[in-house]
Amino acid sequence: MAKRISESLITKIEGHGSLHVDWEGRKAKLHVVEGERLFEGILVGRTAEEVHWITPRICGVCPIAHNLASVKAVEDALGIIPNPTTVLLRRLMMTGQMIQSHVLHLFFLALPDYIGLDRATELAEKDPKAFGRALRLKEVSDEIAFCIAGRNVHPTTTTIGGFHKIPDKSSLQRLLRMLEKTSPDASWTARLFTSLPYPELDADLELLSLKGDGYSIYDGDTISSSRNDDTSVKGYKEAIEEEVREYSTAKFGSYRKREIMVGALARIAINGKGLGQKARKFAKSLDLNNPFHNNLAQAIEILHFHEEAIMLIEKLIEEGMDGTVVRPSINPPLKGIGAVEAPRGGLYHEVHLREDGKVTYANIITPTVQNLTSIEKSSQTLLDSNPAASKEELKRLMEMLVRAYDPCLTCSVH
Amino acid sequence: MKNLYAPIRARVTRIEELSENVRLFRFKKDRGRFAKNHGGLTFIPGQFVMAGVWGYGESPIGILSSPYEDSFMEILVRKVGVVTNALHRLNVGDEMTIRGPYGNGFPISSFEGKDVVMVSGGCGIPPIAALIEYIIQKRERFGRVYLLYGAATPEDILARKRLDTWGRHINILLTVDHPSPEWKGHVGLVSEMVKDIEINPLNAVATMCGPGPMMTALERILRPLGISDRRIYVSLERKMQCGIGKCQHCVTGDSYVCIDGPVYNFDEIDKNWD
Amino acid sequence: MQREAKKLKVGIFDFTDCEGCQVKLVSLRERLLALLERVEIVNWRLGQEKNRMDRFDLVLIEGCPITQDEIDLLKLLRERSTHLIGFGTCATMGGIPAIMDQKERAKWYNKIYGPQYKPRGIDSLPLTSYVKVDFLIHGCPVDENEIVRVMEELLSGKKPAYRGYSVCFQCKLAGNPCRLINGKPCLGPVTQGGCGAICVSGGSPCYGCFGIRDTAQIEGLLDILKGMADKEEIERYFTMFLRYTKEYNEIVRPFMERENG
Amino acid sequence: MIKNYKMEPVIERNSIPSLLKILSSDYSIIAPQERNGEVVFDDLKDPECLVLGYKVTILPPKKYLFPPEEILFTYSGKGVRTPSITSKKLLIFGLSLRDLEAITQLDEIMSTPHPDYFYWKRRSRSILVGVTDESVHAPPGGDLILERMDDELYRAIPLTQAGKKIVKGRFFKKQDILPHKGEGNQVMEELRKLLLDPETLAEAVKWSRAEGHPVWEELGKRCIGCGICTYVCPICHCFSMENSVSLDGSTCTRCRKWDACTLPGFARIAGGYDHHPSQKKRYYNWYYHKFVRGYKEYGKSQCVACGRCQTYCPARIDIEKELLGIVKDYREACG
Repeated sequence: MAKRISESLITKIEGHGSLHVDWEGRKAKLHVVEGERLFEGILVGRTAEEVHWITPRICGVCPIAHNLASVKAVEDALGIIPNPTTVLLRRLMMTGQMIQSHVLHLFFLALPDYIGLDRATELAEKDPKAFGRALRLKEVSDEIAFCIAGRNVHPTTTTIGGFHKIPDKSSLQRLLRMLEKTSPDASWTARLFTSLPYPELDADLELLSLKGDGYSIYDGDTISSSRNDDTSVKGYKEAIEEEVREYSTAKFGSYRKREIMVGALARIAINGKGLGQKARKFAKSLDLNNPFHNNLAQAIEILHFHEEAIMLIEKLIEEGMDGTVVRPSINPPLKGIGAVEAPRGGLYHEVHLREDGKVTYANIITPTVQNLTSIEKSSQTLLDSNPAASKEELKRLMEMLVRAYDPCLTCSVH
Repeated sequence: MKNLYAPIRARVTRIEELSENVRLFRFKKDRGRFAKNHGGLTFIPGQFVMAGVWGYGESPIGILSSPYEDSFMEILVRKVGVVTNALHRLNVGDEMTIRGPYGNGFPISSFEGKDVVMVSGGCGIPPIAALIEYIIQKRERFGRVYLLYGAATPEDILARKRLDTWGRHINILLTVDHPSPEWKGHVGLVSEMVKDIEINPLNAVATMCGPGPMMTALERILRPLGISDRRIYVSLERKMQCGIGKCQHCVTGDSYVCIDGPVYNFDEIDKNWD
Repeated sequence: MQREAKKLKVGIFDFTDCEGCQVKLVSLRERLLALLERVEIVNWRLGQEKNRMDRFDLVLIEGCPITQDEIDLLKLLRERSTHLIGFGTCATMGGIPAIMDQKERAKWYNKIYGPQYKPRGIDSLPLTSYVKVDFLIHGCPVDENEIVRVMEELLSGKKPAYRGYSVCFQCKLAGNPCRLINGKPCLGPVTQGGCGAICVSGGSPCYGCFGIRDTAQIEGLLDILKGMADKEEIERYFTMFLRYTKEYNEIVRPFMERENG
Repeated sequence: MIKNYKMEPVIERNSIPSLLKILSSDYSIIAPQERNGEVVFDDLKDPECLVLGYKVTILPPKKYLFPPEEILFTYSGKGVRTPSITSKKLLIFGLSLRDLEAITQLDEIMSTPHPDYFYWKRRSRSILVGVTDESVHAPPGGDLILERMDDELYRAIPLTQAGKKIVKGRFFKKQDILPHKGEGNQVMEELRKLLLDPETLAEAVKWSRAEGHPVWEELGKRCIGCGICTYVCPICHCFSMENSVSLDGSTCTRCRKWDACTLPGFARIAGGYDHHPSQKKRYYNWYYHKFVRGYKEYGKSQCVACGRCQTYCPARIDIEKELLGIVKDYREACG
């Protein structure tokens, strides 16, 4: 019992799951064993203002994404269009979120696989300089979150229609200096991950991402597929289906009944033209059919969002800030959808409210739910395309593959 | 101006395990001896030191050794909190920290020429022990001197070896609640030994130390002996942080136990609201 | 100074939760490396590949033991560890999942997963519902400085201490306008300090994630809250994190019942 | 003290920011400014942000002389190190008369029975400049007080050499002025009157407890023990020590931190016995210190009627109202 679960869990991923391989029949299944928290139930009966307080607790690795998806959903339901300062600050929060999450995943969870270490902290002994760079990037992204969101994990400053509190100019200037100092670290990360030996795998991926203007992660309004099959965010629920499987507490998602991959690789595939100048150079080396390259895509995104953060802060300082909180409109629709690109891909929150502001219905679709089907499929491809490899080697490769997707099982069982 | 909150280094030179929870620590200053006052004493019996361990804090603890001794001091440490636990982990040779001595101590010069009755129980012995050492040195200046000492079991009687020495100079009345088979002395409450005391109540002083219940012994021992509240001295225990009358933790009524105490006339504390 | 000659054997485990407290642990950065110098992490699923299940001097548990497997593992860890410490509000008080009790959970399994689904989760209760826990590091999420403080105390052989002061201490230092004075509910006065009043500083309410402090004057606070919020709202505040505390059951609930009738 | 029709130094209100700008080359300037709708003392980065004529700040300026947290020493195997306090000299600007009076009291408290090293290290490197709308009869303390004459003009009352030196600067000129009838600070005027007779206050507070006055039972219930009244009090000065061994085991630190006597555990000794086991006892102790023990020690109440504890108490306990009630009942019973 207890022994079983602790021994077979995949290490260095967020949440609890294990790969079950039927070696005879050569079939791979991903068992998610995370306990159900039933957030969609927790939210019902709570107030509109509590939604974005509760949902970040779905995931401590991408709390800002959940926070903003909720805020956007409630604002949509209340007919609120936030002011430009709010949007810039939220986009800045999202850049911090992306760097935080990617740095954690790349350096602490994924990198040891590629350089033959057990744990990231071994790197601290072997190459303290490199590790120092990772820590500095972690620090700067945490500082963005502290400064704009009020805390590095679970925001405190955001509210419906704007911010409880916006940062002052001097703290933005401080952030800017920190970002400028860490620019070389961001470029170094992209170079490092370009140089890693990724296993070959042609998984014939369909990639899916939100699309808007530029490299849109906060305000994309179209769900866009690499197979040219787009949907408006309004139709997210019809397009993305969730299926309950008896071996998993997480549902398995699909897009128009097809397995799709979401996340950094998909974003670059769909929105690559919007990448910052420095990041764009690295994007050429991506293999869009190899899920292992998701790690490289994440490293490229670190560089992109680092650049973007600087641009956003400069804009905020230049244009001045307006801390006004926008109030609900008269006769709002009371039903709203909020979609953002979380670090692991498209995240959808839907909320229905009563007149008095209480939640009557909530629906949440997380990126990892969408990826689970693809992870199983890619694992199967890996199994099928390596008939000669040993069990141990296959197991190692498959765990690495799961990790490359950066699954957040915690999110998936919300 | 000095940083009065920074302690000095001291070194543990001896540890005696007196019971499961109580240890005697002897320590010396890292450099030099303890300074003597003009009366030739390193402290006044009844005074305490803030004893501690770097990083763990300090506690007010009464000094047990003789006030004439300047090469070391001794304290009894009962294991109750973070600091005393840290002290109990020390070994001979380890460093500890000291501030003080602090507090008023007994008004020893006013004790001269009088009969002295000292009542103590359990761990309340340290200030009394120092007082006894002081009295013994100047034995001729005092009248009849009694120590009434009660403990739960014979094993709980602290400083037994010193009791033998003291017994040659003063009257010692021992009692235990739960005797061992070898115990030949008195069994029962301290108050039951009152009948063995002969003093002139109009020219006597008394001291009381020890756990709370000992205080109720006042009614049964010292009052029956006829000693007035004004001449009964009590040592109080309070939470202390600074030891020098600033932090406010040790206040009782209008006074600071760390500077105005720990020794009070009984009638003084009787009036305090807390 | 006292140093432990032997490195403490530490296990870090997570049950059902958001893992944000482990993220906080990683956010210690250089301080995490300093900590790792003093301890040997023998089991940390999120942080390393090679993990052992032998005896632990210290086990940190993040998350709420919702499934039977987690409850069993918790009991096993209790047997194998000298100090077992709850890490974050899910572990110490049930956390956000504890907003719903077992009965409500049953209803939502059906709505979310459908009638065919066989739930793994049993109930969202704090660790203390199943085993004796030596210390609770509260917080949703835990605070970096508090992690360091408790670790320093443990490493130096102290029994870690809870903060005696309320959230109000750091809230005043931060220069925040008092929510209660401005007619907005706040659990700061009855909540253990140490969080830096970070939520109130950001403009959010304090829902008490750092746990009820020692000898909190809860009835006094309820009297104040009564003047600014209806029963349902007060209930919502106390059930965000504190539903399974003794104080909620022994003081808040009876107070509400008295108010009703 | 103030003679009529005398040439006196004055400064125009508009010149004050420029004065502060000049002074900032010698001092770190602390002054009242607005933050989140509250007025707080903070580093004055931009003299234009200075707020004058404010009612009260959340935290009193004591935080600059007696910080909420402060390291008393660090110890490494090599020895004890007391942190040095050698930062730029501090100029606290815009203090109310009551805050000046409170610092005068703190000076006395921090000198008795021993001078407090840390307080005095900071205090001796600081200059206090009061600014007031009230007429200044007996200056309560500080180095310089600026008394508002009208919307444009402040009269300068230098009290020390340091104050005189500032007044010599180019922003001050000499001018005939009429005696000013200040508006007075309306905060806690009644309590202010009570404080003139600290002996009666002391007797009344003592009496109220001895006679079992119901006020303590009631306040013991209302007080939520958050500690705010003591943090915002310009004279309260309780503290605790926190001792720690660093994460890497190399250094030990003792830190002193503001404490509050209304918090549980304040009088609890190791082993668990609590000398103030109820909120009623703890809350009474707060009054007892301010109005009884304080009076016995220094001949005055440890209160300047600044109004902070009343303004910032979440339970809305009004110390002025409570004391007026106690004194009234005391006078009726004993008068």
